[in-house]
Amino acid sequence: MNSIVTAFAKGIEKSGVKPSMICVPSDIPFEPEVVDFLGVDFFHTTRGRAIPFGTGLKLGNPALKVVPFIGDMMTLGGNHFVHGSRRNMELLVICINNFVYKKIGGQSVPKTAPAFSPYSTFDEPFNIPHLGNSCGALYTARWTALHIDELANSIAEALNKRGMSMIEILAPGPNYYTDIKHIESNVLNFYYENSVIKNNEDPRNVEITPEKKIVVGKFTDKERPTFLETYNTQLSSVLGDKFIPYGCVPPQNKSGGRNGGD
Amino acid sequence: MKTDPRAVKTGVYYIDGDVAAGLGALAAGCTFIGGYPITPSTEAAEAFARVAPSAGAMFIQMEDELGSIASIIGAAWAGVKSMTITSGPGYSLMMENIGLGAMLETPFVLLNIQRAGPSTGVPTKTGQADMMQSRWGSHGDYELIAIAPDSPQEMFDYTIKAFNLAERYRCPVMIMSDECVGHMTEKVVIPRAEEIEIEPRRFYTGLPDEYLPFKPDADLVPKMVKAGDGYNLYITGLIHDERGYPVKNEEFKSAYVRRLVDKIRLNKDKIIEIKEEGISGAEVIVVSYGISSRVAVRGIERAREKGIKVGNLRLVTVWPFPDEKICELAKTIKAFVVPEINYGQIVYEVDRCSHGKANVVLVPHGGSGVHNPDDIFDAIVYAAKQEGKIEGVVEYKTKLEKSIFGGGNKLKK
Amino acid sequence: MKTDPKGVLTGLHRLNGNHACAEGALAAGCRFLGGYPIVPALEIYERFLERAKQVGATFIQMEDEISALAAVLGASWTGKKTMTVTSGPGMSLMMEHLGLGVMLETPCVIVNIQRAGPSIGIPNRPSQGDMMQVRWGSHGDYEIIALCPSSPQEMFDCTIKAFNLSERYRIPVSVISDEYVAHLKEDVVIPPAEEIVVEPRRYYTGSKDNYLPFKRDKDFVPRMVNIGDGYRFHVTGLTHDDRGYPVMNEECQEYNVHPLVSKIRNYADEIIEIQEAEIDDAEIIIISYGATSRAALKAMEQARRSGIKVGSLKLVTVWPFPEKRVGELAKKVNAFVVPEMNFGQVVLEVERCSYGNTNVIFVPHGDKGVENTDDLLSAIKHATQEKSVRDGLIEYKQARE
Amino acid sequence: METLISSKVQEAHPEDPSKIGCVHPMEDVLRMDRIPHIWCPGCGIGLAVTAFSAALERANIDLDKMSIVSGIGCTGRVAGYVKLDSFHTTHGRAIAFATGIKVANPKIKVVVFSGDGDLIAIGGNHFIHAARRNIDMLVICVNNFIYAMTGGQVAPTTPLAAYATTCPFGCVEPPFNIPYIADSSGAVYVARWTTLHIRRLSNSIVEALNKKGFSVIEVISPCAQYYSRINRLGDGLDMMKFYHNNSEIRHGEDTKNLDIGFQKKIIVGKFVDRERPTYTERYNEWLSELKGAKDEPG
Repeated sequence: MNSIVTAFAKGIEKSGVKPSMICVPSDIPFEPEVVDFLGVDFFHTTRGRAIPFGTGLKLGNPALKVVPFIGDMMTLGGNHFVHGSRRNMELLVICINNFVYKKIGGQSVPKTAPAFSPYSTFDEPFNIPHLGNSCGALYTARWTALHIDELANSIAEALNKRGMSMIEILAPGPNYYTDIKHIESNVLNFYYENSVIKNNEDPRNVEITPEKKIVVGKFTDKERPTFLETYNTQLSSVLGDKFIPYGCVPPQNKSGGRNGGD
Repeated sequence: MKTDPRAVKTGVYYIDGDVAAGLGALAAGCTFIGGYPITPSTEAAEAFARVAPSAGAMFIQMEDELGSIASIIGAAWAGVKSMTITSGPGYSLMMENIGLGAMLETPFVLLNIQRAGPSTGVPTKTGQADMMQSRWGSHGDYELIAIAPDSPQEMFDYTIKAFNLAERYRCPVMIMSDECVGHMTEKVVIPRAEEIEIEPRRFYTGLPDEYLPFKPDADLVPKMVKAGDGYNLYITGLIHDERGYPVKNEEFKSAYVRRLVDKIRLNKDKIIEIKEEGISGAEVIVVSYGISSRVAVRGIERAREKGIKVGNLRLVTVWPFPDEKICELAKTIKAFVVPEINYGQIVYEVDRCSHGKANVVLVPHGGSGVHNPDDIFDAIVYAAKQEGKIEGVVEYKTKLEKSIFGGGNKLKK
Repeated sequence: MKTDPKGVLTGLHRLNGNHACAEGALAAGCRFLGGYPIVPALEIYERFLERAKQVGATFIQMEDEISALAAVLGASWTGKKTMTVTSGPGMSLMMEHLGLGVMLETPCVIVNIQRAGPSIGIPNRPSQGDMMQVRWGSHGDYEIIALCPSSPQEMFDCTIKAFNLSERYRIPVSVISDEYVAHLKEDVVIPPAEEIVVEPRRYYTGSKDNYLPFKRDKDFVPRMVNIGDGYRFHVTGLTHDDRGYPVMNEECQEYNVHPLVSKIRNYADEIIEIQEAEIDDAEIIIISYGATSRAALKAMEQARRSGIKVGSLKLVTVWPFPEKRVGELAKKVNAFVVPEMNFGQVVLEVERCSYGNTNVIFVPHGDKGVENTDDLLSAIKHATQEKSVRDGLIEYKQARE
Repeated sequence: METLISSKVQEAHPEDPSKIGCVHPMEDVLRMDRIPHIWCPGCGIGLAVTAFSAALERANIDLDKMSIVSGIGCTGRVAGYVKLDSFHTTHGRAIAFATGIKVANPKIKVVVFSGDGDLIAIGGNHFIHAARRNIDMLVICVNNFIYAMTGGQVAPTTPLAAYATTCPFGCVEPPFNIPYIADSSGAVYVARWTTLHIRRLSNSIVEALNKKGFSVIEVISPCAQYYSRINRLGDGLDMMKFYHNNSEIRHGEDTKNLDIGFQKKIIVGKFVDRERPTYTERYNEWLSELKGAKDEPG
């Protein structure tokens, strides 16, 4: 988790986005110190609901940059992910995936997850970048907790992307229903030996299976009007002058606040 | 504070309760509704969707009810007034996030147009069986406010009131209406914007560095800021301290959750609104809410013609429940008669608060329709005749029940 | 009916409450667990999955709690005994399907290991904040059965009992425990399989053409068949008639839903199990359930030693609530003391059923540890000083350091 | 207890099929005592049911060992009219309910028959997860581009700029490409037909019924009462004419090219047909790995 935070902080810095404009709805409980360090607004929501919570934040104040952190690997929140992608809601979804096969690349690896991690041992995982891409997400990438620089670049890039972006991070991260003690220490070593960078790979081919090495990289980067852009275009074409475009004027800052003067 | 004139469609209308609620939300300054279609509440969403674009507001149809409620909590933290609209089954799905709303002390309004249940039940017909759910449906301890309007005009007025209460006490407010009121078409008068008083959000105005998101004022309600204003918020659904940071010690849990419940319990007198008529000198009082209160009037009138002194007590705010009021009245009367479109929910509260001082007669109705006023009349007559004390809720056997399950005793315990 | 011996691990074991619950389920013949992992109920999954391979049970981890209960209801119609396990937040998500289970009259067991709430609360601390939720949490009218074990042995027994009640009344039954009991390790005696009586499913045995899925017996409980037995039946969550076909009118609503309520209310006496101790001469009775009854019994003994006549009424079934018994006792005693790990839930029922005949003192419990009796003892002392019956609850305020 | 039903209940539902006075050729698989059905004139769901019934007769499957599960909505009522062990469940949860049936008793053949709003909007999560797990079931998704039962709200399949009651000024969200999402989440059989292609649809259902794994068939269907009326597209027959003129059969087309625009070309056909181990197979493998011997599932 620490390495992801580092990458996130670097990414924010590189992107030029002001940290105070970033909101992180998450179903993983961050440490307060981490949030303090990042300087973002943090919302720990119910399991799986970070994306709709983020949708509300974004539509409530379209000036915000919303970065939902998903720790449940699309189990509870899968539906919100596919619908967010379809709408092209302006969110950067960071999906922490701590699933590792018992055997990958012909090599035996300690079972990282007990039977009750988000996937049980006899379950197969999603190919999350492919799922996101098929539903309409603009930007899909996957990195492991080792690829900090690449991850930071990806985050910086995706933060400035207009539309739904998704970065999957393979990490032995604390998942809030698995105990940290289950996570064996040599997972990082395993990532090192078993991952291969292939940028622009067709997301179809990046599934994680026991036979193949884990493909990481930036897979897709498309352009498409965002939800609010489509909304404003469609409604002004139908309603004309009667329509008040949504989110174009930043809402009045009644509470004062630290950014009040900007 | 006055409301935004763009959002008020001043005039006299002939509309149904759902539409009135949609227009009421807009008039109250609500600029974000996340919803999911469910009979019989869709008209409210449709009405809002029609008027929203020309008032700078947004309606988004989310993928499900879980998403709807999560999105409106998010929107509330982004600084706007938000609402969702649903009915029984959708309401059940929202339970987890209602707890989140209570925990994060998020002001929002939830409109539940009740239908006959359980499960899918009868989607197009009325019921009042979600009343206890609105109080107890989410896990853990919390308190919230529930309002039961009984006409389209009230749907408009009380939607505005609901937003005001939500902002005032920073808690979710439920509008527990029902299909009859939702689909009833009546005259609705929408006043001019200057006449609509709305409660502003309790924004923090002090020094940014001294802001503590969950530090309560004297009335136990903390002040809010908006996301993105540079306060570096840490907001969690875990039990947290004044800074919002999670804590894991039990003593703090008690203190925190105690404040969550006390901010409603101790401000109860300011929140509760009841309408009473003919109470003084009454021997029987009919306690009702929502559509049942309109049906009850007919039964009460008939009983009065017969010379029975009947009082009419209507709960406008059902939660928090007016414990003391009922307790006082119980000492002066023979019995309460409680007509509800369910098999006994609020009647248990009446029973509890009457402390054995007055008899309590339930006139049940399974839903999918409203009471036959004759049943209410009969129950009043029965209650007035009864001399001794009867322990527990007396369940009146309605004509409908007798016609289906056979005659038998008029009353059953 | 006797149970399948494969699932019974006869002998004396040292188990925590969660493991005892899994053993109870297997002993009762449960062969399908659908769930979604949540603290503090994890060990039940682990135990069940570990034992699944020995007894030929099926396990599925669904994508969320909503689908977990849906899958359990579906599986129940194949003829298996089924269960799901969760905690507060999961329970909230299950609320819609609790209603479906009631409407389809599907037997299954829902184990809720309560944790501190609301919302995410504190995942690994005990609480009893979901007591009213289990009764009222789904929309529409229904009645439910909820059992509240207070020790690992009771977790075992109550789980079996829950399966039996669910088959008998064709209703989802909740075992509503808490984190303290779930993680408490104690001796559990598992009897030989012959001694475990399990309620058989109420199967329909008549001819195939005459089967009506919701034709009720005299006790309002209809009979079931399995999917795949060739009955070609239809069931729906809509208000339905005997055939299971939807009918959208007032009469059918009454015809369908009133029995759902009556089948529990009218048989409450058969369902209710309470344990009384030292009631006969008691002036003060502690009414408790679940983990708090451990403190209650201790407090009772301590108070007796200091000369106060205290009795204990322990609710094993919290729902349906033992209205009659509490009403009777209210006339005899000076006060009820009700400790709960919440801010007042079941105590409201106690208040209701005492009809102004006795004082009801509510003790928010658990701050000083679940088995700590300080607050209870001082509440009892307080109760002895109370001369008249007051209106409403008396809430005991803890002295804060 | 029967006599206790008031006369009104009985009147509302004539129980005697002879009153209707006809013997339907598909009487064997339809509940004739529930006919007439609730669907509006011009609706395509009946055609989908006809194709399904025809397929059942040809699929060579023991109908007693078959179960059909529906959610809520117009198509959700299908379970009530098909004479199998049928379940009408809650909104969006048909697949989850069916998963329970299938996993608990793998001998049962399970079909989920529901609408787009039910399966893809609120039930989207169960859809993608059941596909990921490869639960052996057939999902027939009738897509009429709108929530019809509740009166014409926008659905996640409503084409951009089409009108709906909650989008009174045109839909602002791009629709799902259902075959693509089914494919990407792991379905083994994916096809799409319109209600015009009733014979091909029926063949497809037969094929999918005999396929092991998660199969999805999308059926594009007219909603004359809401979608067509709100968007002024004429009645059911006009929609059928539209399908006739604008649909193109392209078997094996890459699923990413299957988007449907407002009154644009509809590509139909069978797109995916592959093999993957099902959930039950993997579960059994896991059991035998641990136990050293294959166990009878469930």
